[in-house]
Amino acid sequence: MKEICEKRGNKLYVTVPIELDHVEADQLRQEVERMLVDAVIREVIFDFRNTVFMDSSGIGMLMGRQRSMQQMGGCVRVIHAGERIQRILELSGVYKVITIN
Amino acid sequence: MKEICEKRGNKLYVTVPIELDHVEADQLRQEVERMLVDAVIREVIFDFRNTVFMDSSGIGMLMGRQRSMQQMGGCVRVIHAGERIQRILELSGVYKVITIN
Amino acid sequence: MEKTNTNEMMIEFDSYTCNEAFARVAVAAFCTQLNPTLEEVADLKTAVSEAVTNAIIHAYDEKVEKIRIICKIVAHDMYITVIDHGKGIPDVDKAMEPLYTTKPQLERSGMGFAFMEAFMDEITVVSEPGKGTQVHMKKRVGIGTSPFV
Amino acid sequence: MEKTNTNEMMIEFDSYTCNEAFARVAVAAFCTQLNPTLEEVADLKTAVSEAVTNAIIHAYDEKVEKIRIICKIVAHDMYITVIDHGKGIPDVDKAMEPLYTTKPQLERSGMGFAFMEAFMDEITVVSEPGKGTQVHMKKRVGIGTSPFV
Ligand SMILES: Nc1ncnc2c1ncn2[C@@H]1O[C@H](COP(=O)(O)OP(=O)(O)O)[C@@H](O)[C@H]1O
Ligand SMILES: Nc1ncnc2c1ncn2[C@@H]1O[C@H](COP(=O)(O)OP(=O)(O)O)[C@@H](O)[C@H]1O
Repeated sequence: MKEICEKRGNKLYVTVPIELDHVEADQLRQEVERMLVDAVIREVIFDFRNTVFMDSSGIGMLMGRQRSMQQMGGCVRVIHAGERIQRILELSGVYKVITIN
Repeated sequence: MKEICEKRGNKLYVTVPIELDHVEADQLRQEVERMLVDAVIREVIFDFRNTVFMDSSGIGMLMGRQRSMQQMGGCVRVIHAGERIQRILELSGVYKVITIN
Repeated sequence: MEKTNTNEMMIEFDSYTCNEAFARVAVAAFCTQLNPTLEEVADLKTAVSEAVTNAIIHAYDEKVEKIRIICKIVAHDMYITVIDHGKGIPDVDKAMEPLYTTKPQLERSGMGFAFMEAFMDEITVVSEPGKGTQVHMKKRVGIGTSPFV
Repeated sequence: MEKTNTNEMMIEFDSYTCNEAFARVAVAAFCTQLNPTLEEVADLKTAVSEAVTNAIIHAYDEKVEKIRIICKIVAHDMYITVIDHGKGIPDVDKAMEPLYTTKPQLERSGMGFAFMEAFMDEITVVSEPGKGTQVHMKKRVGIGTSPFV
């Protein structure tokens, strides 16, 4: 199975699943938080290239990671978000605190 | 929209839909029977290359066309059936009266 | 995931032919939690399609009434019951014989029950004329994978 | 196809998180008869996902109870009602405010109702503390195509 999280330098790349719902958001949160315990990470980068579905559980997960990272002086970034995902990110207002693309 | 039935010489090529269920079988029957009214057709060839689902409604439709064609001295053939479709054709016994591939 | 190994759902819908596809997709979606093979999904979809088509064509003679499907997952066993309140089957054994059909004019092949038997592990048909029919089916799905961990 | 322009279905399922995906796929499968755009299907799926997740997390506090979804198609209007018999909402207006959530510890964003409002044409929430909640939604789907011919 391909790893969901991949550390490159002090960046953590996260491959967001095809459908980012409540179940998947919970799983991503756990995976990312586990990585943050052991490693020095300055930026968590969520790669949405495969993602076609997201609901507000995904927003909660992103906001939660943004809070974690902020406490450690780091940040969160979203890359490769398709049109629909971008629209949802805008709707939710997360673009105010999270860099998109 | 692509035509379901295409006449080439005295053969009628029928493109079977992705899912050949009760609804689609009824529609295919109507289309084929309409073609048989006007044209001299010796062989009806059902092309299953796109088809991933078939149930016994599809079997009934094939048997019905076989009967129509037999009355006119013609026949029915099935081509490009995938593994699952072949298994269903075998299970149903239609291969006894209809040429497959 | 959840600390249990049963999960149940029920769907009820009008006996329109366009709901045949809905019914089999719904059952297939429900069974994904068992990590089924593509083959197993296709088997379930075919069996559901047969039972639902029978309810529409035979039980209700294409009048619009309700069809109900109950699905239950217990460990790796998928239980499916398709219920109608239509005209019922006078002789279930005879109905289940391959090639037997009471609607040859509609080009029914008489292979519906034969397909359900072929693609599921178990099938039991309970029917009473004037009351309706219940088709109970069972299939083991996704063996070799553990869904509820 | 059928000589009517209404079609109805109901699904009922255990409030397991793995049934969230089942619920939205079932609703999406039911609406295909309207020839929806991909965008419209995604809108419906998101709205259903929000309402079902709320029933699981908020109404039942992750205990296993039943969730029911009723879908009705009338011409091009898709009506969806999501029903739970959980703890209910004391102040619906407040609950519907964007960013309001009673479960920040579970990383809820408080955007569930806001998304339902954004992706559906209409939403009405009926709730009684101790009795449960009904979320009624409506969306016009597949305009420019005629599904029932
Ligand atoms: N739900 C039902 N209600 C009433 N009769 C049924 C039902 N299902 C099956 N039957 C009867 O059993 C016969 C055999 O069914 P089946 O094997 O599915 O073949 P087919 O649907 O092609 O006729 C049908 O022709 C019909 O008479
Ligand atoms: N079905 C429900 N039963 C009980 N309370 C609910 C239900 N749906 C929503 N709520 C309440 O409304 C609040 C806002 O819901 P929502 O906008 O979906 O945001 P979130 O789910 O992120 O909290 C929830 O935090 C909860 O208190």
